[in-house]
Amino acid sequence: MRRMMLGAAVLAVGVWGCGGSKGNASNGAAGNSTSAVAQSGGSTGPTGNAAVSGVIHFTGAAPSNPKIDMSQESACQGKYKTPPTDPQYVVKDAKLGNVFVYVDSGLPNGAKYTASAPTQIDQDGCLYHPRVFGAVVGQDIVIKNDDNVLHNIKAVPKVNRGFNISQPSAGMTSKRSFSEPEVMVPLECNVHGWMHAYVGVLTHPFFATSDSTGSFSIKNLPAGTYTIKAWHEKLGTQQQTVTVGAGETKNIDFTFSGPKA
Amino acid sequence: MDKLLSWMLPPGASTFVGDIDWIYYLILAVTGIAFVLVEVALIVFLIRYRKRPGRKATYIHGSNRAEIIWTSVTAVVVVIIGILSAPAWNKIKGREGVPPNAMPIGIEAKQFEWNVTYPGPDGKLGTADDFTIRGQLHVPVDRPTVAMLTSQDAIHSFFVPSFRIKQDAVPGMHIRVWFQPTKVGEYELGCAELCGLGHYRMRAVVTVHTQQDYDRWVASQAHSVAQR
Amino acid sequence: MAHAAAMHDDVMLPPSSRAAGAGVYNEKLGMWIFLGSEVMFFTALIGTYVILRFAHPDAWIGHPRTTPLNIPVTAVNTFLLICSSVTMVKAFAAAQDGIQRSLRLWLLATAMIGATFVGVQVYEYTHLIEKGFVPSEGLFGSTFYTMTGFHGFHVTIGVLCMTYVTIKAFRGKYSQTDHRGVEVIGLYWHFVDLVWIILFTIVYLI
Amino acid sequence: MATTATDTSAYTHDHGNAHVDDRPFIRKYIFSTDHKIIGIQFLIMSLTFLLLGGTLAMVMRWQLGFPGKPLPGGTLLPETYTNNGVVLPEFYNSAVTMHGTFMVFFAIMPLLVGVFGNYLIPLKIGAPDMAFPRINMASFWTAVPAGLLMLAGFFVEGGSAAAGWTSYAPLSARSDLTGVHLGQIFWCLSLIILGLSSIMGSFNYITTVINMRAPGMNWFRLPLSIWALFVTACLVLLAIPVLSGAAILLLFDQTIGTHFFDPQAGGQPLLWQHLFWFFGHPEVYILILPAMGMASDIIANGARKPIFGYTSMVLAIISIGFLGWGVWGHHMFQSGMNPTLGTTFMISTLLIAVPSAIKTFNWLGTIWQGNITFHVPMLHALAFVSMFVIGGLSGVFMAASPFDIYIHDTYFIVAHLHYVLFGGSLFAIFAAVTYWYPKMFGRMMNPFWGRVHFWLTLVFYNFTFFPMHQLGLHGHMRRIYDPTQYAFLREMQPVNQFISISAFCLFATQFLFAANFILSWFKGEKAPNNPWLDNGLEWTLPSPPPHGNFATVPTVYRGPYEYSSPHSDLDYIPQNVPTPGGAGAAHPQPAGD
Repeated sequence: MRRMMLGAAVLAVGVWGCGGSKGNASNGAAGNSTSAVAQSGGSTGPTGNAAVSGVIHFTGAAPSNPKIDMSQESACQGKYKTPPTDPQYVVKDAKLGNVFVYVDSGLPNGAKYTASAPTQIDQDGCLYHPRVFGAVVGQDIVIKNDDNVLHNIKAVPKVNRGFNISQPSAGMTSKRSFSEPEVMVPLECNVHGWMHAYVGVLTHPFFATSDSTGSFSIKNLPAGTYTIKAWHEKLGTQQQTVTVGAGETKNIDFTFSGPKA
Repeated sequence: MDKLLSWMLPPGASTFVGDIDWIYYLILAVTGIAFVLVEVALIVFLIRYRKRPGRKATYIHGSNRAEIIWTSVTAVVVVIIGILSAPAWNKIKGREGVPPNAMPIGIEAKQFEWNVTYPGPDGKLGTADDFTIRGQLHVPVDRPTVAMLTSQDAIHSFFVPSFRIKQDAVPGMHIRVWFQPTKVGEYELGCAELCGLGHYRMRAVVTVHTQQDYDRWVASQAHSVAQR
Repeated sequence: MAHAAAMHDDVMLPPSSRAAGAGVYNEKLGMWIFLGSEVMFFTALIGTYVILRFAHPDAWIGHPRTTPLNIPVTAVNTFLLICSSVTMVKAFAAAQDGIQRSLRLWLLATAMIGATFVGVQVYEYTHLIEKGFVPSEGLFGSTFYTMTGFHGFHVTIGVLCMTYVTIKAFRGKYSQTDHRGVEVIGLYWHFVDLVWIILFTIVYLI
Repeated sequence: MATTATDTSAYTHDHGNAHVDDRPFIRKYIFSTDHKIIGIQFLIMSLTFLLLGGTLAMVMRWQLGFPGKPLPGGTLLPETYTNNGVVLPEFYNSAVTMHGTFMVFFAIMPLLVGVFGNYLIPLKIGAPDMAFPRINMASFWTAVPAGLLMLAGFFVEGGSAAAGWTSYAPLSARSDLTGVHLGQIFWCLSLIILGLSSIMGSFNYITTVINMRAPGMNWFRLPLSIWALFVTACLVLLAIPVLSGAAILLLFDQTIGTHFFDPQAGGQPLLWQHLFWFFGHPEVYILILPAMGMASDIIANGARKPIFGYTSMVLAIISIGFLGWGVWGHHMFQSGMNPTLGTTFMISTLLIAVPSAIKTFNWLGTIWQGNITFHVPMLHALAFVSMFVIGGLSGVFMAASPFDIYIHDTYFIVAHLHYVLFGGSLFAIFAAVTYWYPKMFGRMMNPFWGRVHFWLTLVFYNFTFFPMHQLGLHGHMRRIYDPTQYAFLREMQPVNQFISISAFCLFATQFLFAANFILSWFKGEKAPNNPWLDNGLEWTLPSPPPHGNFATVPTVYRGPYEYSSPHSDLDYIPQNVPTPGGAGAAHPQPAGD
């Protein structure tokens, strides 16, 4: 009885903590189509008014995402009406979400960018939101726990110094940053083995993550010729070259095909 | 309150309770007697031989007889405890101790989860119908289960207090640990070896089913696994 | 400590004629005890090597035929170190006989040979690392560098102390009656030599 | 007190101003080669670490008693330690690790071996100093940077070591598993450096005891404290290099990419445990033998009676020294090592209980028919016996390997080890510090506050650690940050809270000791040469003894425990007095009574 009451209490706190407003909690797709930095302009370094935008297409049958057994984590399970799945593939109308699109090369030599505003990743319903995002070297990444359970956040980079911290209670935030460019740095939670997120660390703010409709947009680019790369956690990386003039917006699309069965 | 400060072991639910608990009570009795004897002697001596004016302590340097007596009595008592304990140890942990009819499961510990692999309806590990479940250990009652215990990263320790069983899970090693539950119900499995930030939460639920329920559970799980 | 020495002059006669102590002067006794500690240190390293090698013979597969080690060079080096023990013995004998000239020469020879040994080891390391055989290269690399490295470190310390003793000898600080420094450094030197013979056998030859 | 001073001078030679000490301050007190100063330096260092380790214990107890409640003052700590004042698991694991490390390596071990080894050995054997005074000084000045390095872990990115004081690999070897990188490296480096310090100290002690005993001080006239320190020094000498070797291997795993303990590349996690506990079990006896020795001295003095069974006490110390090497496997019953070894280690472990039992019975024999003076050191020494009995008996439970399956890594172990290390070692340290304080500083500690501190400590100590047995019997695991995560532990939470509150009281009580220690240094009553009417050679010297100790080398005529001898009118005869005789003196009263 006591245990049940405690469970209910945890549940209540959990619901209160997330405000019940996260309608799209189950698919975990990035809500914003551009990085916070590029949009807010909270960065230094040469920028312009050119833009690159487009859509990520997906061909083939969308693989089903694995179900997550949250039965041992009632505080998280309570946030879902349908059984949660691990959003490895965010596919809707043959468009692919959670693809990290970024400028790989072509920026003026010696250009240095820093971000003044932090970017944020939430742990809500025992999943990361966003799952795929970018950060500028040195930019603070605010890590927030919206679940009233322990999460640990372990970064397993190859180039950067990793970290492994814990957030035992709801509402807790921590700040971390990476000092070297690295695409992508995986983040994971070891309390909940299914939780994965990926952060692309770049020297500049010209990156975006495709939203649930597959579209992305990289704004404030100086005029120039760029190699644009698109990365997906399961489907690898593609690249295209694009030239944009001042004030121009170029459209480029990428097409990923599903894994062969 | 009497439960909080009890010298009784909490109720158990495996055959090891019978093998282990009496050793505890035996040692409790032996050490209890020794404890009372020593502490009472100490207090009595302290009161009786406290300093009084004009008295002098007895000038003696010892007694070989006393030394021989208490050395040999202590040695005999501890050796007897050892001899009485050895069979239970061999039964529980000995390499030959695992009953041949035990149901095999695989337990892989990782920071900070217990992943249990069940043999599926065919009762054999390493076949296609195996399935793995996180954080839940389901076993049938009154039947030995043998777990092949290993770890992915740090050292963890498989500890089910109600079963009186504990075994470290060591990366790179596959250690067999067996137990036979005797009561249907839900128990807790914890990690007993410091393994990192989430050590305190490396918990799983142990559910002991009747054989029928267990088979039904296996069938339902195997079904949903096949569906994926 | 001058007054401490003075104190011993007016020692009261003990009630029993039995003198305290081990009959050995402090520095020598201390060195023997210290070597006991060193034995345990190398035992830990060698024990680790033996355990890992028995547990994972596969990590040593092909050894010694395909070994990256240059055994002939190290064999010569081993011979050098044994020679330095001989020169050490000669130096001590010279000290006992009070022959200052040969004491100095033998000490100098010992220090030089020791330095050569370290030099050859450095040469060996650089070649092995060029070949890609680094400490992180499997269990064999790990144990090899740890064991030979710590031995090399001990020889280096030995060479430094030997140099110090040699300089003192050149300044005529050792006499026929008091040459404790020579004897104590000799003990250490022979120990380090002995350890090398064991290491060479189990790491290079077996 | 003035009359006492005259009385106790019955056996004391007046040394006058035999030594004119004109060393500059820095040579006298900082880089001193005088074993007494070095002992006092170790005392100050290790009491500081004792306080630090205790503070960390309070952090742990707060979290365990009141999980999720903000630690008082916790908001002052950096955000990597606390969240709105609530202790984070990172900090808790650090506290667990550093509490153990500080207490074992930087508090209890230096308190027993560093302080009293240094201070007592030359004085009690009648030597002017250690055999190698400069190496002795180096030993202290190596221990200091080791301690600072260990402490530095708290101030670097990732925090201090967090893999437990036993640093089980691979958790300690792979920084990704803990999030601690530099802290873990500092832990290894610090212990390697401290190892050098310990080895320098120990071969010094051994040489000194073998070679520098005063005429007549043969082996069986040595006080038991010296016997214990001698055997301890042998254990340190032989055990510490094994730890150093293991720590070096671990350091290489952390830094240069070797894989001694990482199974992913063929390493063996159990190898670390074997190396660690091969050192670790002798270490356990390093932490208790000197306590036993000093308590023996004090108990014989307090009982005014020769120690009961001197020879068997010595043999027990020696046999513990030998048997201690063959029992390390009992720390690894559940580790997955060959179970056949389990039985062997069980028997050897049970047998090592015998010498401890012999010692206990001999202490009882000593107070039997004594004439017991309850001075403060005696109270602590008696508490030592009484608490050590509990710690020793609870050890039998875990020695029996089948029952160890259940209680291994539970609070039963925590209770056991604290009964040995706190109830045993620390009570003996309190006894020894109060006993030799007058000799060290020339002043008496306040006996009233000493008694208050003793009784409060005894009560709160038992309130703190005794219920831990029950927690352990209930299956409460060690080193868990929040026990309320488990349903079966939630019902034990009142016990955890009771323990925590007792622990806070216990901690607070120690400030009485600290205050008494510091204030007495400046304001304490001037100490006579021999306040406790002890037979040891150090009590024939002025308090504090001059540099170089003895103006004339003393000659020893008898053992150190000749109390209440019928050959003397007094109830004691110092070891250096040729013919027993009352010299017409009345029975002097021990101080502090």
